[in-house]
Formats: sequence, structure tokens, C-alpha cells
Amino acid sequence: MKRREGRGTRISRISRTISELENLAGLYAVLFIAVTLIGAFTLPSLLYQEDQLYPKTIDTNSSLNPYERGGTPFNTTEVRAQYPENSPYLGYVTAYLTPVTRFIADHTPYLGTTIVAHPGGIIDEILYNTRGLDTVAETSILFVAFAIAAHLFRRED
Amino acid sequence: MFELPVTTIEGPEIFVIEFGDIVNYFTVYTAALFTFALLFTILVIISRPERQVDIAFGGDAFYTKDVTPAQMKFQRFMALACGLATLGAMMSGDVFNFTLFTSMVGITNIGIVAAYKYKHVLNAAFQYGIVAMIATVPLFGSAAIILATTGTLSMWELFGSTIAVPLIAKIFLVLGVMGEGMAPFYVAKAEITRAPGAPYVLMIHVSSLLLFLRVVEIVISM
Amino acid sequence: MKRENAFLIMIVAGAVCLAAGADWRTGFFAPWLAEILLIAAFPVFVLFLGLWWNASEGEEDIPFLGY
Amino acid sequence: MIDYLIFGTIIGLLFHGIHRKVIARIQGRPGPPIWQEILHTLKFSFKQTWIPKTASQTLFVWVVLVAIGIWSAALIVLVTEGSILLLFGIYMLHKIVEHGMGLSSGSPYGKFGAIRSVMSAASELPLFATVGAIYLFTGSLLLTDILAWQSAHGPLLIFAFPAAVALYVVILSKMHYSPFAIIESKEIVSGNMTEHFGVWRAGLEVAFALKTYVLLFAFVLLFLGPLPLWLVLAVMLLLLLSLSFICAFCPMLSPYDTVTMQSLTMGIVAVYIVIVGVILA
Repeated sequence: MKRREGRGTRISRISRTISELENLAGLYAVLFIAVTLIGAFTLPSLLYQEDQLYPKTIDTNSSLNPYERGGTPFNTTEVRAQYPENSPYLGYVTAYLTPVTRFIADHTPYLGTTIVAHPGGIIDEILYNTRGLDTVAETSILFVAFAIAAHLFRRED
Repeated sequence: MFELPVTTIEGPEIFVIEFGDIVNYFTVYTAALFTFALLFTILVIISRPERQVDIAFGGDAFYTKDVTPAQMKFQRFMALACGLATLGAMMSGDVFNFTLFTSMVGITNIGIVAAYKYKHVLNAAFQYGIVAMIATVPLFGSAAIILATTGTLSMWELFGSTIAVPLIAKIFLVLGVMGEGMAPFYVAKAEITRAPGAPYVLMIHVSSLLLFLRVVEIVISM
Repeated sequence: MKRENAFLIMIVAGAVCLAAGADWRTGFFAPWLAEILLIAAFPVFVLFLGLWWNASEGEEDIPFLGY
Repeated sequence: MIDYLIFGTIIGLLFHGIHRKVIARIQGRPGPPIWQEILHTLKFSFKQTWIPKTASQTLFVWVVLVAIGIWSAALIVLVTEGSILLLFGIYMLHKIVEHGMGLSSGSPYGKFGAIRSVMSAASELPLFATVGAIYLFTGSLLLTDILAWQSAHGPLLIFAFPAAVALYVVILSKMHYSPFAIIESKEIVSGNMTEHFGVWRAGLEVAFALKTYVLLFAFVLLFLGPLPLWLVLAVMLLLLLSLSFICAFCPMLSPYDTVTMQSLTMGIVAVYIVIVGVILA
């Protein structure tokens, strides 16, 4: 095999490309675009499932528009859940409580009454009820991101 | 009450933790991964960083890099968060919840090395950050496609033979995890791990490999 | 590490390994318990066997923890 | 069960010795006796042992325990005929052990080895192609079912040859002196094992012996089906000899070339899986 100086075999040229840090985002993007294109071709075969677990009707006239979930305030609302037996408070705004929260809610009138008590709760209210662990995970992501930003901002140098 | 529809891949579930609609589970497989993640999370808590020795080549000179206590505290906190996110992802029984934990792993991985002042490490972390951000699109996109086409997110339903998960959603899920966990070509991760603070930096690798192992299980089962 | 301590840990880990092995054969307890015990005890046994072997008997203690 | 572990360790160490011997003979050297690696392990375990001052002490010791633990677990999975997904999960966890081993000491050579280990994490990708291909044929990942399928239909080696090649590449990349063994190549002393000496190294030798035994054993079980023990050992030895030949003839690849080669293997097997999947489906 005749090689020119500094070019190497095909394999080493591929190796050189993938070893460049700056190419990384580009490589990933190419992969992503390729998959998305395949996805675009399969799009007609994707059918919307009418029987949604978390149905949502959009009432554009409501003043609460994107967040409108129907029902009357301070009353029970019709909410569907995958496993209703795990959500004994289903239909109230706080459909699912962790065991600790349920203990607190049962024993004091001050806590566990609304999930809009912290930022993650709002996100969860926007999405759907009944998914307590998501609330925890989402809040944690926000918290971690905030902690990184704060640390970078506050470090001394 | 809950029984995994497919037991030929990783055996039957050992036990189930119910959080409302999110029903987490342990099989022998995920329990093994969980234990491993737990082991290394504990390691992060109890061990102290090493002091990297750098040799000035061509002479006898060498010096050690020290990790300052303030930096160590932050790194340990981030590594711990990363460990917890990994633990969550290992036991999750819900696709959306899994993607959430995955993206949290992506963020904490950058957080672990973000406080360093070494230029090449920061450079790699920056590239990684870009990829992790792009990766959230396929990651959450896959959860969205799964919900739209099947009407549910619970793995207990999705693993059953009655529900067909579209191929594109599966590929998106793998692609998203690859981006968050930095699986494809590993350049950025390799450069990131040049940072001192071995137990914490190791967590980057632990989390992304475990995520990858978990997503393989999910994708084959779906 | 003191020679006696290493010996003691090695013996305990070895005993656990043997017990787990015997249990797995006879099926006295659940097999998964035997497997977990074995996985946990075997590495300890191997390392402390070596540490027991190489621990010196004289006055000096080997600098096990570096400093 | 403990007898399996001890048997596996001794056979694995013996295999390492044979590996060295074969490579030496091919290269025209006399080479060490085949039981050299067993003596090696004993020798290391008698040596004085401590932990380098710069090391992250807990991690430094812990990785050795974890290394032995995961490969014991892998052998148990094989013996109890559990899920091969778990087996391959353990193989990937080994990557973390390699990485931790190198980083924990603070030594620059260890660090180079560790970083190369992260880089070459692409070596795991062919593994999942193998898992995928096997699942396509047998519809199960439990070893019991795979063995039963092979008893009924014949060895998977014939049906899923590219998957066998992929697993072969994976095993090859984990052998000592292999063209893919960039993490312990000699220009970085012993790579990530550089600072683990004495008892720690003896522990690692035990873990690596178990690893070699498990990987070869898994190959035989997965692609040739249930065989009597003596035949399994014979086939494993043959497999080892073929690996030794490759290791003796091939030079060490440069780090990113190994990544490319392994990714290409993965790509070929992935194409094969798609084709088989489409035809079978």
C-alpha cells in the first residue's frame, strides 16, 4: 500500500476524525440527523393512540389556558391514573403523596395540601397529577443545575 | 400484583416499589446494577481524592496536584447527586422518569468537572455539555413518541406483547442516553477524566455505563 | 495490619465462603443468599489471605495505610 | 460453588501461562513455563504491600475487591445459567474497575491507562450486537433457554456467525498482549496496573484469571451449546490458542485505531442484525 506522508490508512483517518474533540458535537448531530430522517420516513406508520392515559382537553378561552385541567376548584376532579390503587387521593389536586408526606398530611393541616408548594410542584401540575417521583426528579435537576451555576459564579479566582 | 410481562430477558422481578403511577422494580439484573451504583456512591462518600503526580518529562522533576477542600466538597456533592440519579435510573419503571434521571446524570457529570481550572478538561466538558444538550431532544422526544403512540409510559404496560413501541422511539431513546452518557466516541469523556479527584471523576464513568446497560434492557424488553 | 487481624478476617471470610458453597449444594437456605455471600466474601478472602501471608512477624508493622 | 471459583482461577491462570508460552514460541523465544502465572500470583501475594502516598486509599483497595467480586459473580451467572445480559453487564462494569484502578493511584502511568480504558469503551459495543443477535434467534437471554435452543436446533455458531466473531473480538480485546490491549501496553509501563503491586496485584491476577475463564467459557456455552466439561475445556484451550496466535502476530494498535476497529465490527454486526431481523420478521 502506498501512503502519502501524514495521511495514513483509511482507518487511521477515521480514528483521527473521531479523536478530535471539536468534531464531537458534529458527529453526534450527524447521527441524530440520520436517525431523524429515518424517523421522518416512518412517520406515517406512527398512529396517535386515542386512549391516552393522561388525557387533556384544551380550552383556549379559559384564562388558565395552558394549565387548565377542568373541574371546580377545591373539589375533586376526574383524573385518570395508570394504577389508581396507588393513588388513594386521586382526584384531589394532590393525587399522590409519598409515604412521608402522607403521614405529615394526615397529622397536620398545614402540609401536603398542595403540590404547588415548590417549583417542581408547578411543573408537575402542568404535566399531570399522580406522578410523585417525577416531581422529585425534576426539582432535583433544576436544583443541580442551579448549584453548578452558583458554584461557578461564586468561586474565588 | 405487578408481574413483568417478559421474564426471559432478565428473569422475574424481585420486588416492586410503588410511587403512584411510577412503579419501580428490581430484577436480578437491575438489582445488580443498583448494587454496583450504590457501592460506588458509598465510595464517593467515604474516600478522599488522590493526588495526581505529574512528571515534567525530560527531567527528574515532578509535582502533585492537590484538590482543595472547597473544590472537593463541591465535587463530592455533585458526584453524590450523580450517584443518586444513577440509582434512580436503575430502578425506574417508567420511561419518562428514566429519561428525567438520565438528563440529571448528564448535568451532574458536567458539574463534577465544571469547577476545575484546567483548560483541556473544561474544553472537553464544554463539548460534552453541547452534546448532552442536543441529546435531550431525542431523549424526551422518545418519551413523547411513546406516550403519543401507546398512550402510556409505564414499562409494565410497554413490556407487554400487546403494545408495539415504534422503532424510532427506541432508537431515539438509545441515542438520547448515548448523548447524555457520552457513549458514542468517548473522546470528551476520556479528556474529562484527566481531571484529578479519582473517586468523583470515576462516578462519571459509572453513571454513563450503567445508564447504557439499563437502556439496553429497556429497549430489548419493549 | 496486624498479622492476627488479617488471619482472623481471612478465616472468617473463608468460613463464609465454605458455608455459602455448602449451602448452595445442599439448598439449606435460599440459593441467592449463598451466591451473594460468596460474591461478598470471596474477594475479602483472597486479599486477606495474601495480607496474612506477607505480614511480618517481627516488631515492625507493615505500613498498610501508606503514611 | 467456592470450588468453581477456585477451579476457574487456577484454570484461568494456567490459560494465561499458556498464552504467554504460545506467544513466546511463535516469536522464537523459549518463554516461561506454563504455570508461571500461578507462581506469579503466589509471589505477588507474599510480597510486602502498602498503598502509595498519593493514592486515594479507599478506592485503591476497593477496586481490587470489586474486580474479584464482579468476576466471581459472572462465573456464578454462568454456572447457575442466569441471564447473559447480566454477564455482559458485568463485563462493562469491568471497564469501571479498570478506570478506577488507574485513576486511584495518582501515578501518571496509571492515569494514562485509565484514560485509554475510557477511550476504548467502544469495545463493549460489539457485545451488545452479540446479545441482540442471540436474542433474535433464541427469543430469550436466559442461558438455560439458549442452551435448550442449541440442543434443539444446533450450535448458534452456525446460525449467528457474525455475532460469534463480534464476541471473539471482544474477548481478544481483553487478552494480555492483544492488539487492542492499549490500557496495559508497555510504553505506559503496566498502564492502569502500574501502582498495584504486592497483594493488590495478586488479587487482580485472580480477578483477571476468572475473567479469562468466564469469557472463554461464555463463548463456548453461547455458540457451541452444552458440552461435557472436558470438551468445554478443550474448546476453550483451542480458542485461547487462536487468540494467542493473533496476539503474537499483531502489533499493538494506536489507541483511537482500536476504537475505530471495534466500532466498525459493531457496525458490521449491526447491519447483519438488521438484515436477519428483516428476513426473520
